[in-house]
Amino acid sequence: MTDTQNFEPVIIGFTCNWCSYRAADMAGTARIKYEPNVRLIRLMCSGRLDPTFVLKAFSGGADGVLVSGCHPGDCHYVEQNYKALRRFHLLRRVLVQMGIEPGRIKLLWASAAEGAILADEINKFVEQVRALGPLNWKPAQSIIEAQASVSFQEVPA
Amino acid sequence: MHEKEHPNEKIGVYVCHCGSNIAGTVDVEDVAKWAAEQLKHRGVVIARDYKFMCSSLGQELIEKDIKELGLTRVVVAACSPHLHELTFRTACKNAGLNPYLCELVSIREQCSWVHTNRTAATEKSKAIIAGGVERVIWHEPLTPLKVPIHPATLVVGGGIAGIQAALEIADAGYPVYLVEREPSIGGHMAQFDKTFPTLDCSACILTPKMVLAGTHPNITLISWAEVTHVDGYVGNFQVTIKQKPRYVNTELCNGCGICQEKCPKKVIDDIFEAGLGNRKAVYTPFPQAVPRYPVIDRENCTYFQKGTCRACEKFCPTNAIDFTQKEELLQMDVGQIILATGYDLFDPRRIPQYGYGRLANVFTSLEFERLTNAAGPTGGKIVLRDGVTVPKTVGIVHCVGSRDKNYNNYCSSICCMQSLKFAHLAEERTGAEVYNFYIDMRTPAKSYDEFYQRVLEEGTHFIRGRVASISDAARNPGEEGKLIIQVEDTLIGKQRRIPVDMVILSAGLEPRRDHKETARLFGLSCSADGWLIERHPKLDPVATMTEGILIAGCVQGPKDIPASVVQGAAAAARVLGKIQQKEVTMEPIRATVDQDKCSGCRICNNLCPFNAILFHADRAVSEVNPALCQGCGTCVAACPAGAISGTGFSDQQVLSQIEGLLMLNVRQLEAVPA
Amino acid sequence: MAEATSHARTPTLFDRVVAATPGNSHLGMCIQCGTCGGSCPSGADMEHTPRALFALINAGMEEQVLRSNTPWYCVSCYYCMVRCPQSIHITDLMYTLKRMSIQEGLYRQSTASDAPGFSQDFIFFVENFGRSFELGIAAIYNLRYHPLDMPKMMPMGLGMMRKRRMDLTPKRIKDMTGLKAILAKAKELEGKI
Amino acid sequence: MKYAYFPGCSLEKNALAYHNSTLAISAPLGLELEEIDDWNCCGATEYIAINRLAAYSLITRNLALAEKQFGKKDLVAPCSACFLNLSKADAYMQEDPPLAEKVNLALAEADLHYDGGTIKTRHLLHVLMEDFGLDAIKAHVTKPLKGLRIAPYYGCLIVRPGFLGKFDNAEYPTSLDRLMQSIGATVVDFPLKAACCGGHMTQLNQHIALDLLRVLLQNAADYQADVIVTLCPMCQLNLDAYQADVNRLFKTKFHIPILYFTQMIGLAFGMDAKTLGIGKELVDARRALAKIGVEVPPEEPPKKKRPSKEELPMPKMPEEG
Repeated sequence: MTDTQNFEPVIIGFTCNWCSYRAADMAGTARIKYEPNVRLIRLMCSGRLDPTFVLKAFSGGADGVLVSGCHPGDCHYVEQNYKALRRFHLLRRVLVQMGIEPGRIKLLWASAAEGAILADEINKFVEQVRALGPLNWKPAQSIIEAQASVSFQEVPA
Repeated sequence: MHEKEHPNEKIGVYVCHCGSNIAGTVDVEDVAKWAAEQLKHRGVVIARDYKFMCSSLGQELIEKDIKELGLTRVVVAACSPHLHELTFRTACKNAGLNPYLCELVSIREQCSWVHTNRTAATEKSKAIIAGGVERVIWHEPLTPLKVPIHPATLVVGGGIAGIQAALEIADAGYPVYLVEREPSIGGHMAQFDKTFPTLDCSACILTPKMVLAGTHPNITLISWAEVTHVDGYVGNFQVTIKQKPRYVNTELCNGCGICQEKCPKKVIDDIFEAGLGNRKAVYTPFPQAVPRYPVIDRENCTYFQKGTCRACEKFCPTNAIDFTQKEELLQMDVGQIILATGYDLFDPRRIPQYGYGRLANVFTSLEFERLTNAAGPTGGKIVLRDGVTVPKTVGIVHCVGSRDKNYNNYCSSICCMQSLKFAHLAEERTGAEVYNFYIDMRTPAKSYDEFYQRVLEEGTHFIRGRVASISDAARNPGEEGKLIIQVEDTLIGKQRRIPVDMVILSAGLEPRRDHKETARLFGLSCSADGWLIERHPKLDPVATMTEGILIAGCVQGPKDIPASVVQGAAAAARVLGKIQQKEVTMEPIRATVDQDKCSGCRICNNLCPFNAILFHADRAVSEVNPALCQGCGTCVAACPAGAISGTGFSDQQVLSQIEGLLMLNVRQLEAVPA
Repeated sequence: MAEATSHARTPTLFDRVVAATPGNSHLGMCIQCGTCGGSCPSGADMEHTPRALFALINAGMEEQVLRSNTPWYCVSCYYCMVRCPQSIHITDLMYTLKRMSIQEGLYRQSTASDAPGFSQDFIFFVENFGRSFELGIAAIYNLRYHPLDMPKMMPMGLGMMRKRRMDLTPKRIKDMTGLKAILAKAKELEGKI
Repeated sequence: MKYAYFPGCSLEKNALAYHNSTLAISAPLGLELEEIDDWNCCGATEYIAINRLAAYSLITRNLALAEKQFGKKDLVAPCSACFLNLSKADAYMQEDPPLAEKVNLALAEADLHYDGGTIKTRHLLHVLMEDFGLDAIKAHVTKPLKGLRIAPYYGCLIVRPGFLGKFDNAEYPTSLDRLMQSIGATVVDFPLKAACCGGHMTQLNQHIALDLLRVLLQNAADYQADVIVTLCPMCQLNLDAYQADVNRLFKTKFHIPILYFTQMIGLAFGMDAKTLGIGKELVDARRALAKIGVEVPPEEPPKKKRPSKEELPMPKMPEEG
């Protein structure tokens, strides 16, 4: 499965209940077509995204991870997407240490009205990951646990 | 760790065809069959597909299985949980299963509707279902939270929509705070003279409602004020309102108006008179203003600017003028909020070829409303900007700033009828030749098209063509001193130049200039055009994504008076329904701290925007107050000790769902051709 | 959008016009509002306004479209394009129609039958010298099409000569062979629209 | 500042005055213009009417030459038509890959290649306004054009459609107004400032063209302009060379000299008329220019009487704040 031509990446997408998940609903209602490679998980807020989820996805065989939430300032929980943003950058650095290309994870703000944008961004991301080829990342469960607990100490805001 | 090796749950999987909506792209039978076989080891004891799961028959199917097969978990693969989660939870409840042990996964919005490749869509559906199954294993029986609902309601915006909503609620016997940014309620409707299609006088039908709103025992009218902060959630909002200083003591003022007579300072009134008329520095925007107390406009008051004058103070018979008043912040608790902040008029200066601002006798629709208004700057005389000349020919331009990718892409929906009204008034009051320039005539509502017929009968000229330009550059003696409207008469396919004395631009409706701030303040989202988004465009047009906050009138999109009134009333009905229930049930999605695991590091404390997490210094542990917690889960994700768990979205639930989603990767790769 | 769809069916006039126009012309988006026809400086003298022409294109009425004087009266002022509420690239579409009408030879039946001649004369100099040449163009074109107007043109012409604002001989660029090769190749690649 | 320079065919002869005045004012401003070696005609509005690919190849050859000669650089074109064609070709070379590919195949015949977006074409006015600015220009003014009433004429192609982005309002531009004010001239309101001069219509259909010209001249006359200032050789040619024909056909008596904005700047810089190529216009500018430097009190704008008390106020315009 090395030739990127007929390689179909699998991407796990985390959406927030208030904006990006509804953007996905919107894309659906408007019948906007996009690549079938993304499988979405609904969280209440992008702030809920525990870095372990991302590691779990990669170790479980995902080739890319999409993290999405409300636009900065529009968070249903006031400001939690900023915390997601903060974590995202931290996380990306850790992933690089773990040998995962930064191109395999993407942060995307999408309001409930932006179904078209979401679809468009998903397509771009799928292409990006397809170009990177399969990941096949399989670290020992223990590493994930360890990494997860040490590297994500929040700096009290 | 988070893997029930041999789950002892009995899971039922139900795949919906949704007619052909899902079945058209997804092989639902295959999906059901696959779930039954491949997910057996995960506890799936039955998997069915059915035409319409949400139909009563579909629900009975589930209920029957729960009873007969003793299902302990249910996964429904159908549409978005935002549509039918409640339906299926209720079904479970009816069959004696805790409603929160049901998981609804979306294979319509997220699969059949957005993909074309049948194989790929089918495989993805399987993955989504696998994810749902893994997740549902970890569901816990929950009981919804109930919180008392505060009986008071905040209505923001005192236009016709807001007034209607406030009156409906007040009449039902519940308290309302009606907040208005301007000195008086009434909104745009107060500026109009006549209303289409019946042509009854705007003031005559509006002012009684205004007076009612101003005097109603259940309505607290707070004009010349703005909402600055909103806290809390449905049932219990805490709002902060900035009361701008009136510099008039409303206890003493009796609204006699002497101060306005005596004030020497004339100011162009950009708001109520649309820049066409003057007011004083101390003023009520119009005679029937509610409340009747004037305000002093600090920027233009001679006393505030130069320290002299004080004429108003001198002559006030009740000594109501009080230059020392300061801005006040009012705090109040309300259970629900209705937003009715209205619209702004499109600024035609943005279309230079229409000459507004350069050519004296090009007017906006709002300016013309004031011209025709008996209480307006010309006492209802339709005259050119010189204030005396009566126009002999009038051109009315539709779709100004609307239906145009360069400005607003949408149809402002009121302009056609408004323009027909203008045509009638201009013809009736000046006997002028009237030309209407339109792209499409849109008169869909009750007795609107009849009004069009009437105006046709009155002899108005209708030219189908979007006006290209308006100029004073004459090409022949006939055009000297006129405004020349250049247009293609598309019905004869010829370019025409029509000289007129007066042009009225039927400018479109736009979201308020500060709509973004408003959306943020109340935690709502705007469409790309800037209108607030309703919960469902057809089935829930006055509710929003945020429980307890409703919208009415033009803040939701362009609409005319009848539609605004309808929405005001509808929003009120929603509010009353909730108040009647005395308490609101809320999703039991909350975070809880495992006191034994908590190390007391306090990282979570600063993460909560609702200050729901308190720290017990004595025991050095944190605790979540379920009444304040909104369930975002940020603290859950942040806790280094994994001591905080979120009901409904626990680590196990999400991690297992990930596993499920990835279950048939390898197979999927082979199955799907690129 | 129409231009996006790929058709198995034989391309219609609409398809061909769209295909022969660079970029995305948005022709399919026309709502027949007439902003173009109203804005056009020479709209009054056009047999069809651009709007009408687009309707004819949709109706597949090739003859009428390519026989119309409209494209030839386009002065390339771009008013229509910037005012079009649907952002249709009207000016570029006019160029496309000119080309098609020349190819089909239908311009001859239009009231602007001599217009292409002017373009031809203009590019004669461009193709052979690499630079344009007002006097030459004006002279040849008018001799060919408006011999009787020549006297009327004279005062202006003489004025231009007196002020030394007209060349008597055209300038020629150095790498004429290169340019010729480029143009030859381009024409070969363009083939038939 | 250094720029690649594309004079265009007109500036070679009929608009030599534009060329000379441009170079003349460049020196003091420190605007260095380096001509593209062996550039060719942009095809005006004609070539595109005959063969699309040949036309775009013709235009793009210039961009390719510029890329070869200067690498990534801004290209200055004083002629609006050249400016439009060059920027349009550049835009489509980026927007329409199939077209770009074919154009490059053709260019390869002369070992040339162009990547869309490498050479940004800008009109001389853009460069003066954006890169130098009014203050820099003011600084060199020694002889402000006091009392001269100028009608600023933009024509079409510099403001429309803006293939590489809008520079000024497409319907009612103001940059040239501000530039002319900054060198001391009185700028009259000129509603038709961005209307069309007829372009090649003067050749194809005299009646249409002359009527457009008449309307323009009439509008300028109504606002009592001494001079119409242009920034395009085609506009200059039409308004200047055909003004006599307009007068003949419509029995009018227009006498409005048509000068290039660079010539006006040059005069304000204190340069002598000859170096700026003044005198090459067919409609004599002597009488109009006699006003400059002569102390004349600025006459009040045409028939703007005091507002009567019934008069309703005009809406505020943005610039008035």
